[in-house]
Amino acid sequence: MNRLLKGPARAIGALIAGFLIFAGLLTASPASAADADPSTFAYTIAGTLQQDDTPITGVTIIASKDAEKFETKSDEFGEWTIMVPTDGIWKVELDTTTIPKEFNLANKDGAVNEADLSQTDFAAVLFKFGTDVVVKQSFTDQLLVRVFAGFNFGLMLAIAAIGITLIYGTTGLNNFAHGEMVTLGAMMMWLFYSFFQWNILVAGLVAVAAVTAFGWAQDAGIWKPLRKRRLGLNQMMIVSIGFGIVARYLILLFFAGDTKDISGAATVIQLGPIFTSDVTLVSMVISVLALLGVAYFLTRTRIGKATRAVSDNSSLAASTGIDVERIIRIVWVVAAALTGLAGVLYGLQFQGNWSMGYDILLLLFAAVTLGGLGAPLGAAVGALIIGMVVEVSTLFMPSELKYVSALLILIVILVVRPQGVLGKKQRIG
Amino acid sequence: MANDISVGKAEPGCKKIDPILVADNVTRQFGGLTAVDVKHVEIPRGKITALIGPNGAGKTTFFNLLTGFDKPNTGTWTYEGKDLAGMPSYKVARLGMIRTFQLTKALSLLTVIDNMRLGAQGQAGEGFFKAFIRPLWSANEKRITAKADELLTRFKLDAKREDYAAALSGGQRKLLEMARALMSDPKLVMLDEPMAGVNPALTQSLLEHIKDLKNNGTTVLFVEHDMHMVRNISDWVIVMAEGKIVAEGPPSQVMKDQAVIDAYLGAHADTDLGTVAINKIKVGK
Amino acid sequence: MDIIQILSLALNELVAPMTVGYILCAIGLAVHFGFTGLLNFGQAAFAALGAYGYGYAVLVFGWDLWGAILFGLICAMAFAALLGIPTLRLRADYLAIVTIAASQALRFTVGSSTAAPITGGSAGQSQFGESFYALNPFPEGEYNLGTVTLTNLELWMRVVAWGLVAIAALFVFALTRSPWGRVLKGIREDEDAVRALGKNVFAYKLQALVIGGSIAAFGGMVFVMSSQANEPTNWGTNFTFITWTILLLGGAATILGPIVGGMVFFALLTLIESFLEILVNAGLLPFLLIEQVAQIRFLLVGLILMLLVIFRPQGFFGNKKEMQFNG
Amino acid sequence: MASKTPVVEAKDLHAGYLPGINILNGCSLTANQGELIGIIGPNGAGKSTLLKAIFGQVNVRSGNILLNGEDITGLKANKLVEKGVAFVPQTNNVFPSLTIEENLEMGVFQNPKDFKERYDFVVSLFPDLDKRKAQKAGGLSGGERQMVAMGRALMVNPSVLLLDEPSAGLSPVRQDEAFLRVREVNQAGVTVIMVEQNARRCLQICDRAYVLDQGKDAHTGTGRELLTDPKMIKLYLGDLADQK
Repeated sequence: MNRLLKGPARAIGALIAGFLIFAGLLTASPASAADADPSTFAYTIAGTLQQDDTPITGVTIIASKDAEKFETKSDEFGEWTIMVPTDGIWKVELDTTTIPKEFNLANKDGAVNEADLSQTDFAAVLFKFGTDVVVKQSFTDQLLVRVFAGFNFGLMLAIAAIGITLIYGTTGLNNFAHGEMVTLGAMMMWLFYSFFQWNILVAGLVAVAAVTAFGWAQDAGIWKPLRKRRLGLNQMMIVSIGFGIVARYLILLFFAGDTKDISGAATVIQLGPIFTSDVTLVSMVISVLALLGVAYFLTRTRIGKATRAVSDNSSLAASTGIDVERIIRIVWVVAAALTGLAGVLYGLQFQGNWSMGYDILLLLFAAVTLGGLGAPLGAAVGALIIGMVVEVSTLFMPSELKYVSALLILIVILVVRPQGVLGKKQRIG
Repeated sequence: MANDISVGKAEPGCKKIDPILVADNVTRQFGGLTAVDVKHVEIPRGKITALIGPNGAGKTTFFNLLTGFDKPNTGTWTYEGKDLAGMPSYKVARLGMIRTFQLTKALSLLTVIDNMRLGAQGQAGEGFFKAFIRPLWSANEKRITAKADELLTRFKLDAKREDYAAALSGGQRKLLEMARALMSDPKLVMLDEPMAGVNPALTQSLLEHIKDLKNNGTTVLFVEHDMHMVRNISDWVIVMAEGKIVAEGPPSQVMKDQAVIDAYLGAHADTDLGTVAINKIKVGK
Repeated sequence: MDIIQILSLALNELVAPMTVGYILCAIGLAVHFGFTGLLNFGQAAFAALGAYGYGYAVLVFGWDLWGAILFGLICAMAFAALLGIPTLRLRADYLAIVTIAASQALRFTVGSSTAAPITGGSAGQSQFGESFYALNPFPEGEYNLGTVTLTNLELWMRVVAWGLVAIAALFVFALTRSPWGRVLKGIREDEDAVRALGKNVFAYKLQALVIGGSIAAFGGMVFVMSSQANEPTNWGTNFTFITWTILLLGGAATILGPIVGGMVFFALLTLIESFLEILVNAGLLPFLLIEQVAQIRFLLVGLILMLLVIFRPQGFFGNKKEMQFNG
Repeated sequence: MASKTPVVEAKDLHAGYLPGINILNGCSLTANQGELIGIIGPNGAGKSTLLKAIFGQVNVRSGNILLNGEDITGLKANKLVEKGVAFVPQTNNVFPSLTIEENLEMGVFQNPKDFKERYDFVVSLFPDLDKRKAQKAGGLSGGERQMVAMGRALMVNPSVLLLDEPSAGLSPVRQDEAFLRVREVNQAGVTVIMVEQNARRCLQICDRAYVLDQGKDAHTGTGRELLTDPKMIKLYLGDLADQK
């Protein structure tokens, strides 16, 4: 047992040492604890009140959620900002009695609006004034916007999901600590790009490299010793749950609980009805390239083929002369790199916080299950479908429930077709 | 050749004088491979029937189908005149058709005596609500325990009564599994390779137990590789090869059957591959 | 803060209603996992449904205590059946993914503003305990229990909570010692063997899921009753993971395990937290902020869970051999 | 072609899977350079176990195994492959999601430089593999899989090829093809040790055979001798056949 303890003990020792060094560096960063002073609140709702380019001054705007209420007045430029302490959906309301007589709301119910802070720490809220010139977006346009968002989200899920499925395929482990690699990727990007202000490319590469090293260390310190011990797969799964919790709260300790704005300066680009940014478009291209790279790796390179061989039948692979442990190590490194990349891209587009990876973990499982467990390219397709479902479902149901639809899909698939929609039925017995 | 089991000549699919189990047209495919393709077979009541055949002949798959552990692509079968097709395995067992497994399924972290008790049928205490009211089941539990102890003694496992089943040797687990199957007084016992992995010292006692079963009026159907055993105790032998039944009859007769010898020694083609020039036989795709 | 204070805090945690809530959930999980082998990672959902069902019956139907308890119980049982009927045929690890997904889906749903008219949305429910506290037999005043001082209502809450633990433990004890429990253990070892002996394995697994879920429903009610606040954030996956840690700490296939495991777990957490706070306040841990100490508790949950599964899967009380994982 | 130089020698092996239960009880075998050795015997006699023991997949409790005089008892599979021993398991012997070409490539994983040369050699033996090289092995029939499996094993240019029941699950015609293939491979200079259930066919093609019974080598002789030996039938069917 002592000998077996060594691996994990070394890893934990290293973690603690890293923690000490790192924490000294970051003591300046504030903890998440809510303060009474609104200027320290982490979330912002803002907007501008105008009618035909004329600013409307002195209107009272009230943001409320549950029992909490904050208000402000629009300034001489019609601009207003409210800081609020928590995330979620805030109700934003104009006090209509404070609107000057010469201005009128475009629409009677137009004084009440919503700010969705469940995914971001900043929301802009518009109130229309003047004659009712509201161009209601057509359903097709809305659908297009959602499909685009779904494709983008799905691409990011895909590169993370491929990591899960590669690990599952070669080792049989359902890795519940996978989301933390996404989080780590985003946090590293924040550290190098937003905090240290490095060049975006360098910061991204270093962030991905850091997560890759983390994946390598994880396998060397935890999973390989446990495989050697012949720990059962269900036990391994519970260990990964425990490890995920440890990693998640270490990240919380290092980086605190506030939302990290990683995006920097993005330029808005309009494509028909779709508003997007240069960052998003480049991210999508990078995701596609990464997916193509994985496909190339798996089908064209010797190691990639050996990876598939180990997934197919690891004992046959061993008797063919393939060093299975070496392949598994490579898989961990590749999976961590991809997942870290997903985290970096996710962070750049949607910002990040300490639990972001865990929040999408079940979506990743849904994607992997949909594609057939252990089938990497199936997982990519599954992820695109899940991303699409999550986004498009908001056309038909409240956006706060968008993950629920994906989880229900996961449950239904496991029940109806456990081999996945794209997977082949396995011979039983 | 005349016998007292079949109606007329012993041949694949022949009618039995008193069948307990009758199967028709049972097939099971895995992918493109047909693992089982049994046109018609009858198992004689009160006899010991051996199901033999080379590796991959489909014997265990056929067992799984008959007992509801696997679903066939086609086929019907009746046990005591009751249609069993599509019936879940636990219901099959309740009808008195109890099976054992090739790889023993002793419930390792239950004691030997609890393993035995689990084999009993009709224990009211296994119902959720009645479980709370001890008087409803304690008398029955006593009766079951007494029966279990008797069987354990018979199978020479009484010394292990309180041990976890995990602590038994491979052969002892086989014995335990068989003894457990007998707890419900089954009418038909189906044993999947009862001798596999059993220490030779124990085989004789296993054989005696199987013979005892017959003497007590139980029908036995077993899958076995060990031909010594088959010869020793079976009244009837059914031979499977490539999923089909290729021969059946009394053991002395079946063992001389050319089809059986071929099934074991190899295909019946007359060409001697040792002398064929390699390029003569064209190998198709 | 001195040592006496810390110890009394820890002692208080030992018997606190929150501890009891987790203990009840862990007893339910012992039925699921310890005795039947079901990998349920959605225990939070069962507890949440107990709490929400109770709160809804009181706040919306205006029912009295007993009716509300029954309603909470029925909600959890219905969820167990809904979840169990399609999923109990799945492989053990699939069941884990389905249960965790279902519990998350449930939490998102009850916490949404869409469901707010029924569940109170993200604010949850509050002030639903009147009929419970009305039954309090203890005269008003303060009660000194060793180093811990409780109000009469706090005392009442604890007495009821521990009464429930006693009942649940006896209930599970009776069940597992019965032939019914024997079938469950058989299923844990090998489903097919039990099937071949004529037992309806599916029905037993479903019963086990419902029973364990019902005990968890009581756990959920106890959990929210002392503060009379039921918020959706209570029922995240951390709730489930803490329950697992408690169970594995004590011993999965035991009755005393979840109880002692829960007490030790929370006492230990409090002790560690307090000591860390002392160290931080004394300036000995310059890299830690005092607010971060609370986060360390979850870190410890994860660490304990990992180490237990690797090095001592049988926990405090488990038989050396009785607790192994399948697969 | 076959010489008297021993390549593989197994001496007095005791081995088994479960603690306390030996499947092999003192089993010995010698394969000389260039020989085609058959291992036959009734089901459960320990034939596959003997092969797996040689390939280090079963725990050998006593006795040892020599390869060209060097002790290889207990060596890991990838080490054995390096030393020129290749093994074709009875079932699950191809990578179903890999194409035929990729399956062959895996055979030469340790020495990718040799791929071209070995590939040409293997497809000269099995021309069909080249014609269908882009097809996934999972979609092949049993006989085709057997061919892929054998081809994959030959990619390493093995000096010894261990075959576990190459005819298992094949129809009689396909079985005959498989046996001819084995003979061809052997004639290409590879020492082959083959476990077979189809005893007659096996004896027809092999130089020498060992008959196993209850974990021991009960009998040995050339294929021809055994083929005509009445004891053979007895070993397979017990002494039942004699009984009236």
